[in-house]
Amino acid sequence: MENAAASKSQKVNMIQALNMALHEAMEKDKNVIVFGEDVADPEEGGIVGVTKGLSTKYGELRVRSTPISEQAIVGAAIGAGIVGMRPVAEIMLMNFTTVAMDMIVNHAAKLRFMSGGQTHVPITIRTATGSGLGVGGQHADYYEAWFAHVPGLKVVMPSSPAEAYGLLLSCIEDDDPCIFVENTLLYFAPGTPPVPGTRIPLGKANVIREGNDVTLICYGPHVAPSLAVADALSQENISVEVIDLRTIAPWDKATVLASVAKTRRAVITHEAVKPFGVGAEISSVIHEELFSQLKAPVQRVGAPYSPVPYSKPLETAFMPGIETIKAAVLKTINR
Amino acid sequence: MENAAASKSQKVNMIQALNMALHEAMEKDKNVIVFGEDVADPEEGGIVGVTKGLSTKYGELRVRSTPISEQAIVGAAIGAGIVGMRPVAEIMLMNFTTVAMDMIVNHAAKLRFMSGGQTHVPITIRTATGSGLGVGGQHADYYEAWFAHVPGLKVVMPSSPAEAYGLLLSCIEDDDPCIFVENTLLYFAPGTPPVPGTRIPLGKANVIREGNDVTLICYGPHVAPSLAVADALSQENISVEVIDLRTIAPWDKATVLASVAKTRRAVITHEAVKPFGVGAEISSVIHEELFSQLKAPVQRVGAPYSPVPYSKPLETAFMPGIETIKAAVLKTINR
Amino acid sequence: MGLAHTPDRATLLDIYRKMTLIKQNDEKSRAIILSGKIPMVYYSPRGQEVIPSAISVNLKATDNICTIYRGTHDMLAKGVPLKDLWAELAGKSTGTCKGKGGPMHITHPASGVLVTTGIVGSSLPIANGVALASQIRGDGGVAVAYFGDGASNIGAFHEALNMAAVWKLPVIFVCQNNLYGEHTKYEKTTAAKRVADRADSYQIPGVRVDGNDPLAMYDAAKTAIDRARAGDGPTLIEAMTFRFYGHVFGDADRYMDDGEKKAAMANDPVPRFRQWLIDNGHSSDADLSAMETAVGKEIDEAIEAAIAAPFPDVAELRKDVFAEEIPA
Amino acid sequence: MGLAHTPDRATLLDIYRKMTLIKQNDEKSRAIILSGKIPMVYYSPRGQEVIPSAISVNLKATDNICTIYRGTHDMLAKGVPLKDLWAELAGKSTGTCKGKGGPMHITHPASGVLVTTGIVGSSLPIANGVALASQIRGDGGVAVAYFGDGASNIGAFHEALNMAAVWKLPVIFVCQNNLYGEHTKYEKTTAAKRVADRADSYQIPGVRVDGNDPLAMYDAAKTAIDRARAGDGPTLIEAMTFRFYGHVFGDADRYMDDGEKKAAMANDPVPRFRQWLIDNGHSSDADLSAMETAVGKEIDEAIEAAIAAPFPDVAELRKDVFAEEIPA
Ligand SMILES: Cc1ncc(C[n+]2csc(CCOP(=O)(O)OP(=O)(O)O)c2C)c(N)n1
Ligand SMILES: Cc1ncc(C[n+]2csc(CCOP(=O)(O)OP(=O)(O)O)c2C)c(N)n1
Ligand SMILES: [Mg+2]
Ligand SMILES: [Mg+2]
Repeated sequence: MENAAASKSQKVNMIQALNMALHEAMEKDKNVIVFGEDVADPEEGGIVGVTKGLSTKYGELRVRSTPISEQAIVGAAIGAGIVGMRPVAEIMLMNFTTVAMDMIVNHAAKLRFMSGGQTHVPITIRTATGSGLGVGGQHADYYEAWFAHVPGLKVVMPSSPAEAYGLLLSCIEDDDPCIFVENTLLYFAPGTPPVPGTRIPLGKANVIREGNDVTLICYGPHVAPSLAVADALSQENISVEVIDLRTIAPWDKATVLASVAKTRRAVITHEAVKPFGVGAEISSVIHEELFSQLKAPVQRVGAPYSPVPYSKPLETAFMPGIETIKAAVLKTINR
Repeated sequence: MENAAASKSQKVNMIQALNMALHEAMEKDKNVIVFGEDVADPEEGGIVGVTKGLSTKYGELRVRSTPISEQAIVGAAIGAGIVGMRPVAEIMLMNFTTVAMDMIVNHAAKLRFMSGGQTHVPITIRTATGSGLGVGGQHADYYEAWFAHVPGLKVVMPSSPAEAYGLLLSCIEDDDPCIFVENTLLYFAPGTPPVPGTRIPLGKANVIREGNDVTLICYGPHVAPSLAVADALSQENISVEVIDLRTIAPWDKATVLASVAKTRRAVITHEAVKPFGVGAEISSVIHEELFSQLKAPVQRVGAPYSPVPYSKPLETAFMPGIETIKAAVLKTINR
Repeated sequence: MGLAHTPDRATLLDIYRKMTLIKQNDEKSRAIILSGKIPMVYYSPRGQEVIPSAISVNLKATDNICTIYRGTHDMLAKGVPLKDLWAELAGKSTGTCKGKGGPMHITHPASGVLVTTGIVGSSLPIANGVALASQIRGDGGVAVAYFGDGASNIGAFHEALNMAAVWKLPVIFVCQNNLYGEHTKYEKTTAAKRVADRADSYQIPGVRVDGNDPLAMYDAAKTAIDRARAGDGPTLIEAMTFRFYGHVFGDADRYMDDGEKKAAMANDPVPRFRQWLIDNGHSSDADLSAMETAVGKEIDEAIEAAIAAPFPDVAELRKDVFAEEIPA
Repeated sequence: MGLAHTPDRATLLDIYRKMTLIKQNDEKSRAIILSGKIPMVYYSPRGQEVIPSAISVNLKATDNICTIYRGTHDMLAKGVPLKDLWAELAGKSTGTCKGKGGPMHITHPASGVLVTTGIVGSSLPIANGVALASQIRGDGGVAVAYFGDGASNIGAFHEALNMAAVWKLPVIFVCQNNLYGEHTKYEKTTAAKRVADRADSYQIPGVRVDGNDPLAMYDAAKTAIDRARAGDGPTLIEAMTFRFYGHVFGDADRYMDDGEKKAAMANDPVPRFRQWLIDNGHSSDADLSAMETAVGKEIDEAIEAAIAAPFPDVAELRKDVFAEEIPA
């Protein structure tokens, strides 16, 4: 899969970019260790190959396939992290973080604070999710809003191979616990290769496209459709500024507010269920800070209030796409 | 503890009111079963006595003290619920729901949908939480925003003994999974006794106090301080309408929006951490629906972005109280 | 070792009918996926036919099972109608779950398939609850939890077995040990020689049985089910078997020794049992062939009907979230 | 049964010093709570003094423990300084955790107390990680996870023991079996006769030992720690003991048979060991009394200092959430 992508005009996909980042991190710092289900090479270096080659190169002491024991996986990361390692633990899919929530929320997130700064938990939890693959109700949920509601966790979601590379390295090198959320559809999309050595700072949003009429805030798999909406609307003389949040917690208020102060209109879009999602926080803050300058209420786009359905037409209707985002943008300018 | 409260001018506290509701539910429907850690009478009917007397009256077949196994507790509730029982499962504190999140989120919430309505999960999960008792970082968190973000779960938080009684009975009789969140400080506060047989409908908010200038939306432990703020501000000729949400998911948009359409100002307050909390959703919807009618941006009150601290002065500063709520209300009227 | 229970002729043929149904259904599943006519993520149970077949003949229609993503064999053995099943796999409104659940979440209470889960380990605690209801009602029902060897290392396994043991629940825990969890070998992740040995931690019977031997499997199942029905509590059965088509259909299976798979396939339990039935005078090649043809036809009809059936309306997204429909 | 290891005189006295420290610290804790001077939720370890005392004399300062809310004895035995501990209990800025953690979350890496947790079962998976780091670095360190009997029924216990066994981690799992989890008796919730028997599920050594007998406890601890340090993997130790003051200080203890508690208290391990030391010529009443007085004085000083110390500034709420301070 990856090789095909690589040969196609030098592009790499997100699997390859993540793999590059992990190789670089392990090479650079012997405290970086990697574990999770199937991640070592005898098990094919992960179910899609993100960790391929690591155990062969760095040994099965540092790279381990684990039992199916997510609490033990995250617990091992926390314990090793406290004593100075930089574990990168994989929870295969985001729905499986539900069996490890105690470790993530009660421990990883809090130990720095509860110890008064004596210990900290420099771990990265890689996980993946996303609709569109027909996997039904238990394999495609987005819980970034949960983690963002937990003080002490950093939540990061990359939108392209190069972004994935630069953000993952920053997470691994960060001294706090990071939840790094990969998208199962983006895994296979080819993109510009990362520049080796690049880091993308956490907590900083990326203004990918400048515009004057509306600010469109997005992250992860919603970045590409947001750019497509901006493209389409530019034909109609509507100038959309697109911001990739990159880090969802702590998110970059300064960049978002500066943009909306300019455009005076905003839309926030994500694939997660809309009610009580990330969009709610961002919309609230924009209203709180810029109320009198706004020309229209901030619009939110997200999946409807339903479990992820299986049947293809339902799944398609469930996933917010270009049309939904476009309609939300148009709503802010009364069209 | 309870007897003392009862003799004091006929008042009952929330422990007693919950106990009454459970007795009534078990008496009325033999499908109601109760289990959780220490809930049977040989173990004192729960650590604060909410389930006292149930096992003696209804037998240890229907009322069971469980192992410390929250996944098994919720799993047993789900399985029994699918085949027609109405289990009331206790997870002692809300932080311990983290070890049962898979059962709650991937199963209880979704089985009705994923089965196309062939099965449903009529269970009630009682849990408790709240700061103010000096228990530190792992025993006082509020996760109602997480559960509200999960389609298929009903989330309920009572504000007084009588409310607890009427809402708990409605949860038990409801055909969907309900997360019923009790507050550890409110447990001991005496209140008007419930009228036996009363039900308080789920999904309906309660306008506890009418007013014209600002709508103050609250629930659970923030209802009493909100009323206190309304009282105090009435002295300053500010008329505050206070709404007890009662049900957080699905929340009563109609009542909230009707009130804010009248007052044109709103504040939402809760004890949970403010960022990505319940207030964000409610604030967003009010802005979306009533933007042009609002005289000021909706304000949110919640705990700061920090784990719950231990030290008393920190804990006090952490818990949003009357002063914080009052300041938020005043902010909406530019004072 | 002598067997305590032996199935009569009708039961033997019933077991075989289930096995051929599962085997043929699997073959047709893989073919239809490759044809592109019904795309789906598919966890083949091929090679594991015996286990639920020999168990289900000991279950009543009112007994319930909770199974997993790799569970088509468990569902078919328990009696989920082919038409309803295939319509669900195709995501159609006529499916068991109106197309909303899909392959990983097949539910059919009428035939006792209460839960199909995609979360490793989660079938066990839920099966406990089903058994708990039977215990409280005294209705004599039993519940079966199916799961894999990999699941025996997750917390829910431990909590469920302990609770079932303490409460003497009428539940049977059936670990289908196919030697792998996704790409990882049993020994690399499991500190117990046998999953069955873990029963000792809960003072309940634990038996390892050749899950590809219908007679041994029948015996172990009947012993456990009788015991549960009699109120004597749970049993852990570890049924040894093998997956012929890797974790998920389409896997390259590079993590597996080629010989291992070849040997297992050479020892295919379905033709083996077929031959045994003939050799032991329970049936004839002609009779079995007729049965197989009938079964194959039934599957083909179900697939055709599924393809022809309508997709659900998008309004379904607002239904079955709660008892009450979500307002548009 | 003969013991493989016996402590020398200095070690015996060290064990006793830890025990008297824990006992006196508990007495003074209960008194200060009742006085209202330092209010706190307190889980008394009184009666369980021997366990961490006999273990800790086998640990280096660089070895680490992960313990639980009922863990003051574990902390003191491992060497957390009294002044830092008491200031934390009082919520003061001079506490181990600047007052931010409190009694349930005492942390003091300098003495090897890495985690104190309020979540049942969570000390085990984290201790694994600490041991994993030692294994990777080859630094010879070992980690100890303390937990209660009730914790042996939660999922994390199972996952942690299996992973530790598969990876041969240098970790010792110490179950302090005080016969109760909160108000519930061991037998009512635990399907195993002994927690130690559950080690078989992971093919690691499991020993039940009289946790109130310093010699037996020392022997079991040294065997397990030596084994872990040698790279031979984990051990599960079940140390039998009793809580003198119920689950949380203030409990009415109505769930307990009165005789049960009285009998345990009559068999108080601290005076018993004291007498044994004298009877066996390891020390004299006078010497031990002097030690006890010195220890008591140290505790009193720590309490006084804690009361006098300042509370943390509320700006602390914005610190230690992340490495970077949260903007005001
Ligand atoms: C909690 C959880 N973790 C991880 C996964 C991903 N996953 C799906 S199947 C599987 C392997 C399960 O192996 P086993 O239990 O042996 O069952 P088998 O597939 O072999 O039938 C894994 C790890 C999951 N579904 N749930
Ligand atoms: C996951 C979880 N569930 C429930 C609790 C509440 N709880 C605190 S201590 C305790 C009893 C623990 O018993 P045991 O493990 O025997 O330890 P002991 O207190 O006897 O030392 C319980 C149920 C908790 N802290 N964490
Ligand atoms: Mg398997
Ligand atoms: Mg105990």
